[in-house]
Amino acid sequence: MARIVGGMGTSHVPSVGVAYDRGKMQTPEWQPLYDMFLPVKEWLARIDPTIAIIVYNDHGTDLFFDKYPTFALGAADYYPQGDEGYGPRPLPPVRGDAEFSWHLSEQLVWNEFDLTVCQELAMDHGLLVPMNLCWDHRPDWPIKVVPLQINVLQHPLPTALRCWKLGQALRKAVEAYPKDERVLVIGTGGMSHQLNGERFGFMNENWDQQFLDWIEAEPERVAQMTHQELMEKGGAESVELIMWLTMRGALSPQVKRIDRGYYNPMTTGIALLTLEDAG
Amino acid sequence: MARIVGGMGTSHVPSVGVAYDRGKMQTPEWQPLYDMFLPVKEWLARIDPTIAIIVYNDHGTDLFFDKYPTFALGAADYYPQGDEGYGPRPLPPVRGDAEFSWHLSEQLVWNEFDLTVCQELAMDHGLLVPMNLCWDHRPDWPIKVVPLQINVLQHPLPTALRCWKLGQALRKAVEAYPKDERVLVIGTGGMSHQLNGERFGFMNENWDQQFLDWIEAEPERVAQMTHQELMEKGGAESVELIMWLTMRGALSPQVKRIDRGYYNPMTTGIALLTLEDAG
Amino acid sequence: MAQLEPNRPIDGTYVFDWRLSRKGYRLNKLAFSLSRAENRDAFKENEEAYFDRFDLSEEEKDLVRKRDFLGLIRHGTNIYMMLKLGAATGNGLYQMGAQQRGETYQEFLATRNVGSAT
Amino acid sequence: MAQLEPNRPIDGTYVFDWRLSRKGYRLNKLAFSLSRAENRDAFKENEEAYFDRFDLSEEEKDLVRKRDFLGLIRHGTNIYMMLKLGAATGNGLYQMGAQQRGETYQEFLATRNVGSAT
Ligand SMILES: [Fe+3]
Ligand SMILES: [Fe+3]
Repeated sequence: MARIVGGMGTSHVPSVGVAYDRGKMQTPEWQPLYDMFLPVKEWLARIDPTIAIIVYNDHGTDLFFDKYPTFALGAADYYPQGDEGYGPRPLPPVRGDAEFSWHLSEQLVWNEFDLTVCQELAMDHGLLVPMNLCWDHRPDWPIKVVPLQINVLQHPLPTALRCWKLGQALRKAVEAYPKDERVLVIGTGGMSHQLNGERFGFMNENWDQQFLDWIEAEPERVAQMTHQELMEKGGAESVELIMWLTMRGALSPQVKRIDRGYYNPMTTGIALLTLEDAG
Repeated sequence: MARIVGGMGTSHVPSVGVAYDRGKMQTPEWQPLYDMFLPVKEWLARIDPTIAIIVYNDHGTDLFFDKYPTFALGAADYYPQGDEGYGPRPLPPVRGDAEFSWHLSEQLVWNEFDLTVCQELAMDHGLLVPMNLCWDHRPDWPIKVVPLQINVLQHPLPTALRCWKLGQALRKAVEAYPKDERVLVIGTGGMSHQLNGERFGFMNENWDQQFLDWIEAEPERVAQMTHQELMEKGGAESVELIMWLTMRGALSPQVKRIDRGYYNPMTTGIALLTLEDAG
Repeated sequence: MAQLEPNRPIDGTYVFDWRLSRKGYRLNKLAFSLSRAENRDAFKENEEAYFDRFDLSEEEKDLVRKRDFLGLIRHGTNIYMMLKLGAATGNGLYQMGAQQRGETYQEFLATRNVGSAT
Repeated sequence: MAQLEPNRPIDGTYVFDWRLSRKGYRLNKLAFSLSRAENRDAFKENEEAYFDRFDLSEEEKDLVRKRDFLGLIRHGTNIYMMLKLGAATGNGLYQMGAQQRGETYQEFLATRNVGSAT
């Protein structure tokens, strides 16, 4: 039987991908982030997940506003990399597990989550940057991935509460899978940041730290927040934080915190939280 | 304030579109269908809807299995006609009401229905044939339309119960719209038919009549059925009937039946049911 | 609640679930492409060259070459996608249906209530 | 429950809701198209000709011509789509951000915790 072994919340900042590709993760600017993820790699080696469900969002890479899904689940054996405007990065395709994905889609759709199921889906920094921070892609990614895309671009977005419930349903769906898989759930996005308008560059570290407290110990408080409240506190683009709720909803009510980190060099709080499931 | 004035259930058989275009609706083969819709036109003139929400399904016309949505809502001011493999039919584009559609999308998404919102969506016989039977398209369609597409092609499909709940949420969403609109809800698809395999051509008139009884007076009985049960009783493609539940869920619990008809010339039970809302 | 019961198969029925959708993905992509007139023209002009756009296996090409509609369904072609393949090869729904039933077109029409309503 | 409060606007913030998405649809379509290398080439070669593919209004064309990123945002360009327009015109996120704030690039960098982490 498959089971969830842990959860991780982490931001997905595009410039980290650039620094990674250029071998600059140990320059003074990026060393704090590099160090933040050293214990994560040890933790991952210990809990040894076989599949990662990565809750992320597309950034105008594969999805367009002609047909914009609320929740899109990847159901393929591999996911190519999209082109974010600068040509592709030197990364292999992400490995999937179509059978596991389709199992999840059956459980979730029959449990009243109205997914868009994707047999073709191209990945962008929303998923790839967290992968870069967790795993080496050479010669190939060492883990299989299920991409779960959430609309955080075009309002109406799914509510924080809905994302939380999606996580809870995801846990049940994982536990109904007959094969022995050790599943890590990653929620990406945030923290405080705003990229549009005169308020560009807005950050709020106090709120980011509060969010990290709440998502660990009192996630229902975040689940009750509206998008308006999230944007006021953290900037328009910080609504991405609703994706952390899906991760947290998939974990046991009580969790054991392993690591927590925060670094905000430029326009976004780059956070990390790793949680072990109580089973 | 907008309100729902009535509901209609009807099949959407492609050959009816062909007969319509060729002016053959009054040949012996199609006269029974033509006659079935005469009182409908009188009824429509009486209740005078300003917008029709048409719950239909795409048949491989615009949507493909690369990214297949469970529920897709049109949010445009017009919807072009797709090409079903024979070139376009002589019909004008369907007129939409983007503002009303987007209102519905906000209400539904915030109420935990995970829509795919479509600013471009091409129509096929699933929506156009019911329109042909209700309205003359010359010189232009006399009504605005909100297309609501439901996955009945690629399992997992939304459950009958989920479609029923979608209808109930749709009613609330309509009633929250500030403008005075008189809304007709049409559920299309079915009745019994099967187009794949050695069981091609399967029909079950007894079940079709039973379904018509239940959808009017005991819709919860249909809402409890599984896709397996629906397919056993009515053929693989008769799962389209779940779309009638969205229409019925949007109406008042008690309804006044206006017309009911049934004709099964070839491979599908062609049914009609018109219901007036108790308000 | 589970909506399908794989242990209760329905005779002569191929439920288009994820297994079939995966299996037939390339065939469905080909069929879907035929909803564009220019693709239909290209297909009609040179079927073999058209196959190359979709990375079909030899078995899949053969199913199309033979207009083996039951075989196509069994291989995961979705019925609504197959309708476009029918349109491009001069096979309407009822012709494809008769073939799936193992009947001639006339035999099939004779089983209908109003066989002339085609 | 309503998630947005239009009566409580956030200063200097353009929430990408349906009104903006409708308004900016053509601009977003142009920007999205630039995720393909051949389209970027075509755009760079002849911007005016490229506009014609997207049925832009004269006002919309002008916003692109002037690289008026705040104007583009106000006109409904989604920030993530605009990043592709930035990439094709040599404007990174932080350049576009500085312009939206009404600052020079250097002024903007000076407001950051680690302005060299670009
Ligand atoms: Fe993001
Ligand atoms: Fe249909």
